[in-house]
Amino acid sequence: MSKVIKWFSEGRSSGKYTLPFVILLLAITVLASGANLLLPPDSPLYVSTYSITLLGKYLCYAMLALAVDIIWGYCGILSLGHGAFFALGGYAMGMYLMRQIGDRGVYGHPVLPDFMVFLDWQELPWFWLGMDQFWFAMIMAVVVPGLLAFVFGWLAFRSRVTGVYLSIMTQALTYALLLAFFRNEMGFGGNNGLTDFKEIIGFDLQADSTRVSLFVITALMLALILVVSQRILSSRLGKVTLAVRDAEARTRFIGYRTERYKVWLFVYSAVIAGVAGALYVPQVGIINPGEFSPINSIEVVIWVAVGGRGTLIGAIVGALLVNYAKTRFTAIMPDGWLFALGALFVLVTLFLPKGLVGLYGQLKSKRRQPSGQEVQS
Amino acid sequence: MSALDQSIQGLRETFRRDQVWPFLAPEQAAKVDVSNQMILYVEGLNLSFDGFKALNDLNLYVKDGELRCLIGANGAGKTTLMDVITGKTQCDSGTVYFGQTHNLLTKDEADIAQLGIGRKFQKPTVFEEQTVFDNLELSLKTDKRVIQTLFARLSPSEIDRIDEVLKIIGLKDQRFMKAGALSHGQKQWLEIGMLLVSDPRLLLIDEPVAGMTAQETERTAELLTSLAGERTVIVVEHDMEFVRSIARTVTVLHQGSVLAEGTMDQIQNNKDVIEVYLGEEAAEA
Amino acid sequence: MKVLISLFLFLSVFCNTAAALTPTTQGLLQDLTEAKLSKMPDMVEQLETAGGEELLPVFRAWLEGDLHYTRDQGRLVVEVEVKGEDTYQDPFTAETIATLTSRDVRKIKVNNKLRGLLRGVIARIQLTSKDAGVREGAVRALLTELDDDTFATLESLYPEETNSDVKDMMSTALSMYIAQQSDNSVSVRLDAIERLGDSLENDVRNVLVRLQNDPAPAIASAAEKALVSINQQVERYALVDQLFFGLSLGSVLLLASIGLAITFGVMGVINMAHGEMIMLGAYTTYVVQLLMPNYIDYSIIVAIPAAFLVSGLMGVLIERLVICRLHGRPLETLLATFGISLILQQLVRTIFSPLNRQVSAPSWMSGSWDINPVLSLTLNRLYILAFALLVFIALVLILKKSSLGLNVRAVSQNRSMAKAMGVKTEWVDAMTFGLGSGIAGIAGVALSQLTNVGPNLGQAYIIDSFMVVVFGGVGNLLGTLVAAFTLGIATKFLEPTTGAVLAAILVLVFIILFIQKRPKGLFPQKGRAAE
Amino acid sequence: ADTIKVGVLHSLSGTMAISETTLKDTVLMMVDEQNKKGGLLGKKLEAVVVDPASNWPLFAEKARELLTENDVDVIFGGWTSVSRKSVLPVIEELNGLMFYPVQYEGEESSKNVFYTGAAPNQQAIPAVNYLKDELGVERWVLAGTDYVYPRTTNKILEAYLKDMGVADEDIMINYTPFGHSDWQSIVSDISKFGSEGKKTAVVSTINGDANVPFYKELGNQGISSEDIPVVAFSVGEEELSGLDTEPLVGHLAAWNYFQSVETDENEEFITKWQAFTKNPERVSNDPMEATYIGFNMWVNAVTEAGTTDVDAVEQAMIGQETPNLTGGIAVMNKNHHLSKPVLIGEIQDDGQFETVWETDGVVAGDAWSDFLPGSKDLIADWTAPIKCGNYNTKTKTCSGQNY
Amino acid sequence: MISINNVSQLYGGTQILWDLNLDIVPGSITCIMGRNGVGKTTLMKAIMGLLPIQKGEITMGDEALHKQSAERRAYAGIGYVPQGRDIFPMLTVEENLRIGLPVRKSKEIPEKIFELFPVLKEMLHRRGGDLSGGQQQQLAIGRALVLEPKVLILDEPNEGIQPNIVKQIGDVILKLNEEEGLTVILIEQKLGFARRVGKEFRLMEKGRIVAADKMENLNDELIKQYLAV
Ligand SMILES: Nc1ncnc2c1ncn2[C@@H]1O[C@H](COP(=O)(O)OP(=O)(O)OP(=O)(O)O)[C@@H](O)[C@H]1O
Ligand SMILES: Nc1ncnc2c1ncn2[C@@H]1O[C@H](COP(=O)(O)OP(=O)(O)OP(=O)(O)O)[C@@H](O)[C@H]1O
Ligand SMILES: NC(N)=O
Ligand SMILES: [Mg+2]
Ligand SMILES: [Mg+2]
Repeated sequence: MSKVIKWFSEGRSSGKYTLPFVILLLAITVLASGANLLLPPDSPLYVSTYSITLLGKYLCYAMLALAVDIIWGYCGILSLGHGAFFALGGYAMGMYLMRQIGDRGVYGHPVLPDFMVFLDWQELPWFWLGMDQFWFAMIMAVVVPGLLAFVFGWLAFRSRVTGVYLSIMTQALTYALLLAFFRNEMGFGGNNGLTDFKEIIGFDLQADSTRVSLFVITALMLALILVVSQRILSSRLGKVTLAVRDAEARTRFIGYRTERYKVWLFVYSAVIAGVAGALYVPQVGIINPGEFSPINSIEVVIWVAVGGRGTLIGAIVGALLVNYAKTRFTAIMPDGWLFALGALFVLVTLFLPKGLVGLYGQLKSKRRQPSGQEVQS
Repeated sequence: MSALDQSIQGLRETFRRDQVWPFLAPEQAAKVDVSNQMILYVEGLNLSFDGFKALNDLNLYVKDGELRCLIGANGAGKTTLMDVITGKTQCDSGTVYFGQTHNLLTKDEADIAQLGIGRKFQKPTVFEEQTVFDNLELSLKTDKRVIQTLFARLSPSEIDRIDEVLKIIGLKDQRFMKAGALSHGQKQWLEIGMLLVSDPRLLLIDEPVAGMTAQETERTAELLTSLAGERTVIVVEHDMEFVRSIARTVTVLHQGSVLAEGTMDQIQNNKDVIEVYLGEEAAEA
Repeated sequence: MKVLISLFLFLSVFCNTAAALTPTTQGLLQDLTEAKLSKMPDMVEQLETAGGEELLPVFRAWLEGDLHYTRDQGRLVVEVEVKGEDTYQDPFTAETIATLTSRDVRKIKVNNKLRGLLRGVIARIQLTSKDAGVREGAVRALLTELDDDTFATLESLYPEETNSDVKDMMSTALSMYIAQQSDNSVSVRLDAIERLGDSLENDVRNVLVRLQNDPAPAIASAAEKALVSINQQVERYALVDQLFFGLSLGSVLLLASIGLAITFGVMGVINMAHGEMIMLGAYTTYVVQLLMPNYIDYSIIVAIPAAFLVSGLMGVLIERLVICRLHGRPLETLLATFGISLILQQLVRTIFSPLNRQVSAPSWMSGSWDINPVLSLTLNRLYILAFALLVFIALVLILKKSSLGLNVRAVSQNRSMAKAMGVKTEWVDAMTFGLGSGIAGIAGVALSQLTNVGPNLGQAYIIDSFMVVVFGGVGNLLGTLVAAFTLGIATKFLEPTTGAVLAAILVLVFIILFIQKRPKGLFPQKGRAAE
Repeated sequence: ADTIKVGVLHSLSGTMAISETTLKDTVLMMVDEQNKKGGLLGKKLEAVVVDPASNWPLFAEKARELLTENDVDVIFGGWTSVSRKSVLPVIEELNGLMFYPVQYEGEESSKNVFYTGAAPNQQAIPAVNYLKDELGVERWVLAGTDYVYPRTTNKILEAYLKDMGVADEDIMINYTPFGHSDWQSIVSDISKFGSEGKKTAVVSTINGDANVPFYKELGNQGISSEDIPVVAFSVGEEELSGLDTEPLVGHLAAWNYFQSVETDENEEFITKWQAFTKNPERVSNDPMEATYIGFNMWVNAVTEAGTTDVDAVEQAMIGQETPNLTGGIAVMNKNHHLSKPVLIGEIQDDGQFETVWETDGVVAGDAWSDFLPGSKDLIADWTAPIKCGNYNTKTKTCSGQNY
Repeated sequence: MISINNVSQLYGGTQILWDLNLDIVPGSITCIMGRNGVGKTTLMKAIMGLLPIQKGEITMGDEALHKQSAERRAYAGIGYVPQGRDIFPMLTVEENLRIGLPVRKSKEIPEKIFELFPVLKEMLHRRGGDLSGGQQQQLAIGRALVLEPKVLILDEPNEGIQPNIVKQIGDVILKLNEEEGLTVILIEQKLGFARRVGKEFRLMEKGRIVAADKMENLNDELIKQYLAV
């Protein structure tokens, strides 16, 4: 234990913005939660449950973006299929929540979820067994994405699949899962997915207190993952990761088995995505195959790029900002918001090559000296 | 049927009790058996690319502690030979042994590097996005497994070692500069530095003085001479002056096989070598 | 009173124009204008017995849904489209009644049941047509409706028939009938079955299937034997069919991805707006059709260059405004082009509405090439297959024979060195991106013939396109070709056993596993530099 | 509030925008009309439009936004079943009111939702009866997109057909992915299946986007409506407007409304619609009528209840009667589903449907199918004393209510 | 021929060239020398237009080069052989050579190039990236010569070249200079070669030209001051 603490304390030097950021994040979480639970709804400072849930969702997305940034920004693995791990985590949670409904489904079946009853299934498929236990479901929420990432990564990285080939493979992976989960025979509720959840470990999902708790847990989880990730990436392993990103072959020649580094980082990232998915589902109330859609995964990559790739905080900021923009835009200009969002992406790419977080550094160096950039590559 | 047998056999292989799975096996720094004074055996190496023979029945033996110069015309196969030794390229036939026991052809790049074979590339390749210091830290001779790397900490002696090397390669002032911002010659030095900190048994050095000034060339020569003895060094270089200043044994490659081998004097007076490589003038000098 | 007057008027009109019609027929036709849909089948029969050949134009127009009657007089007229306008003609004299507009007439209803009946009637009338093709079609149409009367008619027509195809068809029909009559002697029936043995007609097969259960064992076994040989042939053709499906799916994939093979494969731009370039091409086809409503058959020919220009220019615009600022940042092109694709989608939604637009098929692309009763290749697919290959060849020629091909590769490999060698990199980039986009536009023209022309068109193809390019090996046009056809054929051969959904999944899994074996696609870039 | 807010929850972007934008416009038109008539309860109506972008979780989020941030009094929205399923918990939690205007698979009845589209027994079963009785169909192809609505509908139909003595080998079931665009082999399979001597028909539950390529392929392979008629449940005037219908004449659709039905109400509605959209060619379709009926019923119910309070309006809704656009009167039943007439139409070359058959009176929508073993015994009844969306008539229990 | 006035250049925040002045004598071979990292390559890239300069001007004859794009400069008659060769790796040797043809509006690769570097003819259909380092260097020079430039910039052309070819390259440079009056700018570290080939020398330190003279006058003192480590 003390070893672990020591290890963490050493990492503080790098990532100097992490701690302030975590403090800010937790402060906002506490304030928002308090404003929701303690203030009367007509108070001007009241934060509605809608906002809390929305924030909770954004934080899950931020966690997913973080996962993508870890492998893309730091290790150069562009995954266009991270939504798959997110969705798998989500399904694990969804299955648990589904089982919690028990005999309160519309058909009143003691064991089978509604969609199985009405498709005339006779018994619970084997992969649903144990999902009524919270701990088991949570283990599955990290093990399944992790295992898939391990198998996929083991195959791909060992065969030295890289670059766009890898990206397109991840896309194929999530696309195949999308199609598979659409199939009703798969036993995951087909296109409708899993929904109509009632409670989580005994707490009513519709209660404000439960929602606030979920939000707070998400924030804590995000903070924890951020700190751990920051520490990992500032260790020597982080340096190896960057080395792999920039010159993988060279890294091998100094004795690192780069494929193992990549596999484990990929698994770590997938597990984070799985956790994000598991936290996402009870807050939005539904999980369905749409989450596997390749376009969703591409969007995550875009959040990261908007925020600033290669900085963990950038990924979080990007996810929060783009999603906030989406929420605002869709409400303000339902017919034209895609113009605004599209333009945002184009403009960020053109004028903020290092993303929003990079803007800070850009302004700083601007002030110092006008730069002469190299024309070539 | 035989497919079934095979798979059963394969399964048995997989679960043999006297062996551990490769990913569980401890990666100890293996001992190099040099009881015969030889550290590198290259025999009958052949390699062709789309019909072009880059290596042609090549044989090469290098003694432990030797400083061997490898010269030869552009395209003779020197870099390719290093590629094969370091596991970058698979050869068509032949054997490469490191010491008596390590068959390098069955190993991959990381394995070979961990055995203690270090390499400097013809075109300097460093980790451009990281500082000079980090480049060196990554190259340290350490346990390179994932978990160990995660919890690795720089020991004072390692820091000293890095400082020492920084001094040798003249990049003390650039230690926290990104390697990508170094000039060509500085990158050459950094790469040499990365080799030095990794403390290898066998150094394969491809054209170290390309783009260096005369004085730097001299310094490099000194450095390499001092390394030999304890370590084995194979240097590829076209700068004859430099070769002459360090060489004890010189091997000349031509069209993928050894054309001549001997002392610098012997080589310089070898007709064939003069014809295909040195040219009249250089031989005179 | 009014009724009487109109009846009088009606009759007088009829007397003028169609004196040949008997009063019964005229009466029936008059009733037709007031009949309920449910009564109409009876009337068809009555009309057939009463009228016959002279009613053919009426039957035909009815079948096509073109038969109308005037609201005021109840006079029968046929709707004909002349230069995009509906005009009305007298069914018997074909003279145009200029005063009538669509407001003055009502349609005589027709439904599926009636269509079936009308087809039979027309076929029977057409048995004596002068056109051999028509006669053959008529006999074929009667195969399912053989009864004593038709048999007798066919039997009497058979000896006089001169055209061998028609004669064969008649013989098939007669044999079918004979074989089924259990009161015929077994040997006569066996002969008939023998004659049926090499026919691929569906109806023949159905008859034979039924005859397998015939009480006469000789008949049953003969039928079985005949069926076996027929089925063997059918299966062979089914394979050809499947191959064709695979090739044509492949050609669609090829068209969709070939533009991307340039913008992504050669230039290295991760072009998420590629699908929208296809979409623009499809919308261009639509607009061209709107602009030349009377020349639908030719509009598609015009649409090809038009779509190339529209998408190509859009590509040049995108390149000049956005991509050119992202050199050396390939991953960022993903972000920017994704933004552009959102904008373009919303743009067509705003301009053309979110609804699908209607693009009609030119008549020369409709229908199919019937090789035999079990093998027919749809013409539009054939054209698209040929078109895809043509586009491919043209592209290869452009890239191989013009300096553009060499320059673009040089630029993508080392931009600044290419500049130093005097290559006008900006121009090359713009042209290449324009070319890739233009080709995507052309693909849109082809796809408009197969699928929805709507704002989501591009999204439907973007993933497949990337998959094809990567599977084939980035930067290798031939790879794209092979990959497209491989995936097309694989899908189509899987589909019958697994269903479409599982086939799609299996193909994806196959690609994933294949890439493990060949991490750089089917045709990898070789050499030191590719590592 | 000085206005009554009407939430509009239809996708304006993404894959479903094709279908749903029309419904958004319909609601806007109805709101306009109502305001011209002086509003409701003396207040103006105000439409609040959001875009859930064909993203299902976003439907839930936007529903919450409408109910808690915008305080809307009613929501008109949804198209796909999954969007409705996603919204459902939110609507129930916040006790909102929603009108869902699309034909769907049934097996649901929520206190907070009124289903103005058709249930399977108002579309699928009558269509099959028509094919069997009028066209003498003996073999059946059940082709659908692979999701819940087609799966359920086909399950019901399969059970129904087997009850009627149709043999297993005379039923072919085929599912395709969303947006499937390569129909060559399936259409060719159907054509083979249909050429084996028995009259064959296709019952299509193929989803919107996949229909155009499907029908184009039918046309190209020359499968005419006399050979193998296709009856579709998701193809309306709007879908046909993206198609050249010449080769499709005679194929069928079953709906509760066709634009071509000639009644005064319909004519007026279409005129207004075309004026509203400033497009004289604009077509109308069944979900629009469902929206129209739902809206009018809501207006009446609010008027009757004198408030927009959800519980009051909900009770006032039951028993509401509103004229259909196709004639006759639609009635809101205790199970929150409508009684409506069922029409079967044939596609014409102008992209319209010609009604070839209709039920004598209206058919009451069934929340729970009589042909599924799990739901045979369930009924929905939102009046006292049952007040339950899934009341088991055997065990006399009500399960799974969230309130 | 080429004159450079007060040119400054920065990478990001760090200035590399400082108000640099340099005159290239027409028809001469000017050898630019200096330690690693003093900015020689940077200067050449600036002349070629591959790096933007912050201020100053570069002229050739009366053309203001600094206002033109790199490709215009190629048309104006500058040939560039970069340090590190920068061969187009996936193009064949032939294609590498063909790239420059449009500049001279010709269709065929001048035979002269194969006379100078016979190995290129042998390797004509192999990918440029597959060649050995030395072969690539020859290709790079050949490629620049296709442009038939008036000024040829050679950035350490002998790096990694076998001795007899180094000699040969020297001969080629001299020959082109003498027979065709080609102006050559040569960056070279090896004194021997520089002395043999160069006619003028310029010494660089920290982004400035610190000494300029005829090659004969390059003495040990200068060497010690500016080239020794
Ligand atoms: N991947 C490859 N594909 C094709 N040919 C190759 C490949 N790698 C090397 N070659 C060829 O093999 C030959 C030997 O190349 P190598 O780089 O080993 O020469 P070298 O002796 O190092 O020359 P130099 O002194 O110029 O560096 C060359 O002709 C080269 O073209
Ligand atoms: N891309 C870059 N970004 C930042 N700094 C750079 C970059 N390239 C070069 N430099 C810096 O500019 C300085 C000059 O580099 P340059 O390559 O011009 O040196 P050089 O004189 O050619 O040296 P060498 O003899 O080693 O080739 C070096 O100190 C280097 O660190
Ligand atoms: N409810 C439907 N059609 O999805
Ligand atoms: Mg070499
Ligand atoms: Mg340099």
